[in-house]
Amino acid sequence: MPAKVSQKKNPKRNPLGKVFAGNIGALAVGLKYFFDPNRITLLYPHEYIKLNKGYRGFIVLIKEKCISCSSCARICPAAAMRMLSVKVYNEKLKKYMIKKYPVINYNRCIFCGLCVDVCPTEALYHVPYHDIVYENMNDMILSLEDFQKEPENIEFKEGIPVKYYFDERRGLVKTPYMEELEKRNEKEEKNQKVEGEGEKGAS
Amino acid sequence: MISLQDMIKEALGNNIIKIEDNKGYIDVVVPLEKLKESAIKVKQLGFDHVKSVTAVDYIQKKQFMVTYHISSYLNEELSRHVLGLSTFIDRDNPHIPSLATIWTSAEFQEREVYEFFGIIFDGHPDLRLLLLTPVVAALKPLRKDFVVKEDSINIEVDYAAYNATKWW
Amino acid sequence: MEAGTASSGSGIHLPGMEIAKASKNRYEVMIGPAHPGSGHMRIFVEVDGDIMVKVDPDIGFVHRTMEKLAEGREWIQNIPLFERIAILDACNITLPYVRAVEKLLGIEAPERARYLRTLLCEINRVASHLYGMGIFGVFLGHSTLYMWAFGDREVFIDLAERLTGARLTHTYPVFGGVRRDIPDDFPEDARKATRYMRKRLNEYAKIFLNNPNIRSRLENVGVLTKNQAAELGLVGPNIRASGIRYDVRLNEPYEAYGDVDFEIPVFEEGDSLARAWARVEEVRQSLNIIDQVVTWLEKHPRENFMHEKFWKTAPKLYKDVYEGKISYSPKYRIKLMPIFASLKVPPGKSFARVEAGRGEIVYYVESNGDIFPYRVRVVSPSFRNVIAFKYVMPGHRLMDLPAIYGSFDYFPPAFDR
Amino acid sequence: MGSDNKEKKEERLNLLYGDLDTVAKMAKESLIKGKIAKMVDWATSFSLWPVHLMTSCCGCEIGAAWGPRFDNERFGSLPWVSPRQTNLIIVEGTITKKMACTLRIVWEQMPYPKFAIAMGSCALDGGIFYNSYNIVRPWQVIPIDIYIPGCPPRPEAVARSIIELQKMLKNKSLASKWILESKREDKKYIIPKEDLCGWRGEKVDLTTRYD
Amino acid sequence: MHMYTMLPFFTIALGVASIAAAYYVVKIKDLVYASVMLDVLASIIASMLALIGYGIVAAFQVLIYVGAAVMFIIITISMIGARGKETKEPFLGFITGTFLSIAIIIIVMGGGLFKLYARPGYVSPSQAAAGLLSHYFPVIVLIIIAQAATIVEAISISKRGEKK
Amino acid sequence: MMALDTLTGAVVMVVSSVIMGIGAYGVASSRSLFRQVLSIEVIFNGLLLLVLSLLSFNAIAATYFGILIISSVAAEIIVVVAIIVAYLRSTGSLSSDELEEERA
Amino acid sequence: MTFAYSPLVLSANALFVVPLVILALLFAVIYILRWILKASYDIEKKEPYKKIPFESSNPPRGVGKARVPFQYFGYLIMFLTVEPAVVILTFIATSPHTLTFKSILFYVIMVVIFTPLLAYAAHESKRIKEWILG
Amino acid sequence: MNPCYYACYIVYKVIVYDIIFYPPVYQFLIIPGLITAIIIAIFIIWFERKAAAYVQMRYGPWEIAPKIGGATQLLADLTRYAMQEIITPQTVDTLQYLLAPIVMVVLALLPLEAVPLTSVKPYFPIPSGYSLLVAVAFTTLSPLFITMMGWASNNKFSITGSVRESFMITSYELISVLGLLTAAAMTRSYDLVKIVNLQMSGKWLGLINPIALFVVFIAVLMSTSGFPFEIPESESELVAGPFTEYSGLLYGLNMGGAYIRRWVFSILITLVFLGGWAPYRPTPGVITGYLIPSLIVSLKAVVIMGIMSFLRSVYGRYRLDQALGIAWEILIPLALLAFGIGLAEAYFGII
Ligand code: SF4
Ligand code: SF4
Ligand code: SF4
Repeated sequence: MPAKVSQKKNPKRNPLGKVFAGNIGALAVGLKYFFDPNRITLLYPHEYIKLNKGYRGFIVLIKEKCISCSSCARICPAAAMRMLSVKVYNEKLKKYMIKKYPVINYNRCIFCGLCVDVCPTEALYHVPYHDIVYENMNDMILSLEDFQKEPENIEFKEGIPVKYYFDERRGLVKTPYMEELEKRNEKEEKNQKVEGEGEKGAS
Repeated sequence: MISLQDMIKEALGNNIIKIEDNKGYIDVVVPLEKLKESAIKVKQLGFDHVKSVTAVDYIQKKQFMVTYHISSYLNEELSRHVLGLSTFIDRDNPHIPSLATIWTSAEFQEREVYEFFGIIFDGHPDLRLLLLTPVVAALKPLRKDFVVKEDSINIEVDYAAYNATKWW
Repeated sequence: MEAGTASSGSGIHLPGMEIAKASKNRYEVMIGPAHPGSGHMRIFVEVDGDIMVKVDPDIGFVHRTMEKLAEGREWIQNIPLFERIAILDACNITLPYVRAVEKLLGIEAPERARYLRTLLCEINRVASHLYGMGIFGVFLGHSTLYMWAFGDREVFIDLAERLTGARLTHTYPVFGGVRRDIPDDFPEDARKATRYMRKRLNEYAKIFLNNPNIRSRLENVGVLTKNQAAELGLVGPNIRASGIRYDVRLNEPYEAYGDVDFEIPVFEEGDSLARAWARVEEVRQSLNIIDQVVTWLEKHPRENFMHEKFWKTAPKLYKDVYEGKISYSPKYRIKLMPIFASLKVPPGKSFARVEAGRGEIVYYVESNGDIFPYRVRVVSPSFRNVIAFKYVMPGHRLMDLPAIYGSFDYFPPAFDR
Repeated sequence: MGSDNKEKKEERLNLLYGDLDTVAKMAKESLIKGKIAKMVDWATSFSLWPVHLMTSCCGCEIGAAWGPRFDNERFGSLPWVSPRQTNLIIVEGTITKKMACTLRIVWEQMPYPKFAIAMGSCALDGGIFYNSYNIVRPWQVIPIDIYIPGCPPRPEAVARSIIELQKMLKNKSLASKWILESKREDKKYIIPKEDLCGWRGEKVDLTTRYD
Repeated sequence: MHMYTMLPFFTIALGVASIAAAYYVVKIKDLVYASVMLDVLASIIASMLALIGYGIVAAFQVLIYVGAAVMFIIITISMIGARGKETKEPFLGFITGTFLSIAIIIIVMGGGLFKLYARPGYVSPSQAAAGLLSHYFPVIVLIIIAQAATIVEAISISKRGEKK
Repeated sequence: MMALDTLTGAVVMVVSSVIMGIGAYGVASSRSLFRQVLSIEVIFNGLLLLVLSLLSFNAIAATYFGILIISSVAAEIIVVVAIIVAYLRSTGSLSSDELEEERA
Repeated sequence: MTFAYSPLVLSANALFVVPLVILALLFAVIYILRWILKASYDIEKKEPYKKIPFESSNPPRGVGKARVPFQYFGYLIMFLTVEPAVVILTFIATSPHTLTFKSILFYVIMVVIFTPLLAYAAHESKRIKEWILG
Repeated sequence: MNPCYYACYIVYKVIVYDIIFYPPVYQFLIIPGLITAIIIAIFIIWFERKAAAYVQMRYGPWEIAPKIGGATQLLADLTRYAMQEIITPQTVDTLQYLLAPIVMVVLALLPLEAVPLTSVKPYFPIPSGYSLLVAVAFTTLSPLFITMMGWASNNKFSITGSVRESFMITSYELISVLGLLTAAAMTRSYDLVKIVNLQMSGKWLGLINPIALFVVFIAVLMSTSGFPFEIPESESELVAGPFTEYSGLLYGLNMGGAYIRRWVFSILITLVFLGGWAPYRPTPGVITGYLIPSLIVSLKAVVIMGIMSFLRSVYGRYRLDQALGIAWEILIPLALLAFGIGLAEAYFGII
């Protein structure tokens, strides 16, 4: 079915209706939302959105999987990823070899994910968070070691995770993300236990 | 029902140097002197606006190609097609008659081509710089002899000597 | 004011063509870059009293030289590059480039990919129209509309994020297909979102478009007749508000638009209000399309959203990735073959157009068989709309400037490229 | 002769202003200390008003960041129109050569104490446009306090940057120190190397008036 | 202390202020500020009127004269940009001014006119309105008509009309 | 009581005459039309004060007089300013010298 | 009551003394703040654009004090003519109840006279093309 | 009697009767005056932002004091303003530039000196039988200085803004004068005490003549650039109108200035149309005769300001000529009509 054209006109109103109905309608809608605010605000540092797995956040390298094929660096549109020559001790040949590994510069990275998608061995992956800020530009040029670590997740420390789901009446509605919270609680309990035992042991 | 190509052939007569059906549009090449005349004829056919004014720098041939991609809004039959009206001009002395007097919609685009390639549109009502500052426009950035350098993908240093500040 | 001669041939009259009478008390006001009423551009306005007599848009504050950079970048790297023209309409903006290159490569995306592209295009169109309406609201001092539009835009951004993994810069269509398939719970969410949005549009009309205050600002302001709009070569809802029946989706259906059922709203008046209404109606139609496309996607099997040529060469790992068996990988993501990193495109010229949110976007791509394009020419919708400022605004009052500006839904980075 | 006089005048002015500066500084020191300094820092941190300077496409996310879902007005920060009443500048992405001059002027026209955030990879190292001939890096034009990577960064990241700035303000008491010292001492004072749009040589005729 | 003992002191203070304001009206270079000073002068005059017993007139002075008439002048000047050469002839002006004021002072003081002033009794607004309505009805109607005529007159004078 | 009133009256009258003198100075010395209008207004203010203080024996009549004269002065200002605007429009200048030249 | 409560002193205090004191205080505060919070002289020298007028952050062109909108001058004229009439009307309306009929009569006369003229004036003022100065 | 006690008593008397509750000081500075006005302005601006946030599906200022909904937000803003540099650009006329906002604020408060806030005789700052006329007259003084601010700033946006402001003056002043003085037609008096006392029986003038109340309400919105008429400071083409060049505390004053004027008008509306301190009847004494009625009046005025603030979230802004047109074609006829109705009601003895 191809598209059709539908001829339309600006809705017309008689002057009296324009003044009264228009104003009253606008005020009524305003008042409705004033008394029944449909808030969708995320209280950011106290809550954070638990992003889906597919979110293209910061990138982490799994060094073991990397085969030094340079695809990621070649496809990177911002030249944010570059190959760094590293001397690696080869167990089999028992000698040092020069191997290339990618490093990333977040000053340039545009989080397009092309490098992750193109890597033939899935040596790169995204972590689903994207809210880190820096005071210094040099901190954003990662060394090979840093590139293998997941960046510190500050929001996790400060807030509880929430999820937004769609609702017909209210659009986006947020709820605490229970699974994540439970997981965290378990972890904390474990930690406490471990600490407690440690204390006991110490005493 | 005659095809568009025939229609244009008929209208422009022997002004045409070359006409070909490119991917997505019909390309008509006319000589520089006949550009304005053909433009008026094409406009009478019902092509009422310019979609894009493009120049391409063929640095080996020492030529610029200037293309006007034109189409129609008011004529629904023509609006399915895009016509490319091209002409070749000399690279050393880039002058071309302006079509902004025929299609108002070409006005800003010609200004843009002017600042990026240094092609001068004779008879343009208001030929000024549009996007660039004078300093940058002096480089004529879209010509092929102005090259921007891409960064290489390798850092050719040992890891021990890797220095973050050296990146830029 | 030599502009008077500009269209002597056409015989169509626009206020900006009038040669302004020399008046002693011209007053030049700059609606400049650091200014809420302008954003990323500067408008030199000469007012005589309260009437604008000469308007000269001075643009290029966001000119980031994309056409030049594209000549030094590989074919695939240009997709994220051109996306930055208008990141709020990312899929629509990159689609014609992808289509032009596909034409050169001689391939066409499989059906499922075409539907997926249509889906994202429409989501983006809704988001882009909502953005435009929000900004329009701010221009008229109506902050509530801004907030509402941006709040409801989040719904569609969230949809897009679930689909592609990024809020705005999706880089979704690639040559021969798309990068991801829809997640499992997507259709249900999308339907809820469209139902919600349809309800909200009525409230928008109540608080904004039918609000007598706003109506009086917009009615009979910035009127463009059919012929004038055609002469200026404007695009998108702006011409459809003037009564021109032109929409690339109608005249040259691409992707899945030939198969879905929708209407193209065309208004008669051609004033700012009609332009605003045209956008609202278009959002309605986009919601219809989203519903249909989602239903189609649900019914059809999940395969073949990459061109055969690439899909067949995929080794096992790629299927693992697609099925999400790797712990940190999302489901239904496909991997790009390393060939993408050094793709060579056969020589030739091609031309593609697509109806983006703000109007028609046109790419002209020329290749000489290298791994870089030889020349890429982009004409973005805002680029073709900006000329309207010069010719429509004169003759109006200074306070009409935001009303006209906003009604054209102009996005400066899209102009400057 | 004339230039001599000018120099002398300048010198005298310098002397005079130097004295006045020290006196003003003493007055400030006696006024702003202890509780009041803390109060100033607190107030400034909860009243970071970004000036409305849309430089590039990151502006979309700024819109979202002050929109209802991420509502940065919760932190007391309200986008404002005129630089004279603001104290924060968020560089939203690419700064082109044409825009650089504007950025600098906006920065100069803001009253002390003021802060800057660079948003988006374009504002850090050019991002995808790193080799473009028409862009400048904003940190070459104004001193930047906080950088946000991403293209565009998520609105949460913008919120995070404001939170970080608030923390910095409170921990390092930037605002009160700035008032005391009349300038930032922890940041280098930046004067753009390039003559951005001829703004240093340009002579502005402001004296003509109609009589 | 009876309150009216203070009357002359207030009068003197206000008088000095009003003379200063009048001086500035004539002297300040920028015409907008000069007319703002006229506004100040008129308000001081209003308070002097209130002081010598014409409260209602003072209120009218503030409402009509200060709030509207002088405002009108200020707005007009600030719109027109207050151009125009200002050739001063201070000598002529000085002679005229001194002559006028001395003449009036001589008439008033020498003729003993100043003795005429006696503090008027309190006039309540409704009493005054009643008088106006019952005795001067035609006069006020005439004034209204005159005002109305002024609209047409002023508009037809000051608009540009069809000619270019 | 009486003496105080007389003193007040004297002060008011002297002040008003001085104000009128200043106004006259302004009218005579300046050639700028708007300045002349302003000076005339100064004279008017002085006059109002003088007349009302002289009329104090009949408070109600003086009140009427004040109200009516203030209203009519407002009307007069409109007409004068309108004339000045018309004059400015035709000659492009605001100086009364040219007015005289035109007359001559 | 005390001396301060005598009507003349009360009004003098209310109209002059208290407002003037507040004015002076505010002015002093502003002036001192302006001086204290000034950036140091050498920074001001390096920031030449700080003290130029704001013009959307462009290098300024032209002057501010020039001729500006004149188009609505007609409304100004209407305002100044109607205001005295209206004030007289309200003044008349305070007459005692016995004279109400006469004041209504006056009101009617005024409305009758002013309505057509105001309509005319508003109509004229709306035709903004005729109000351009110069 | 203990002399020490006596001295204390005298000091107390002086402080209470000659300083705090001395009518000019009290009314200008304390209860409806400067201090209350600033507090109310702070509260109302916060409320305005908060109400807008409610309608706009978000929280508004919150993080600063989460427990009370961020109510201290404006304190932070004020402090921040006060501690920012006050830039005086080269081209301004410095003295006028500094003086204009201050004079504006002081003059804006002047009408409060003319109104009685109690029916107990000694507490009238300006004892007169035509206090309504005087108060209305004083309200016409302060807008002039907004115009002057723009002129002193010598900036294109400021001057255009100030000219717009002056046109707005022409449109609202007449309406507010006519609307407020309708009360005089209905009660046959300019005396506010009398007007309020007449309303003690529950016949509030606003209920008897709602058109007049409506008209004045709109005029106040116009005069203080409230939302449908936020034209002089319209940010989308004139950056901040007359206030563009102002920074630091001076801008704080300006921002407060509009709210202070709105506050003063609200007090006037309360007194004239909404029964003033009714149903409370003041009795002699500082607390019962002066403090309580002024508090009642303030409370009513706050409600009016809240309603005005709410409109921000529903309306955009009109064009200048539309606002003028509305004023002259709809509101002034309405105001005249309201006046006629008032006269008729007085004639038929409804009041
Ligand atoms: S995400 Fe994109 S920009 Fe970033 S490193 Fe990967 S390819 Fe480069
Ligand atoms: S593409 Fe993957 S395997 Fe190849 S170099 Fe990059 S990270 Fe290593
Ligand atoms: S960082 Fe990305 S989104 Fe931001 S301005 Fe640059 S290209 Fe645009």
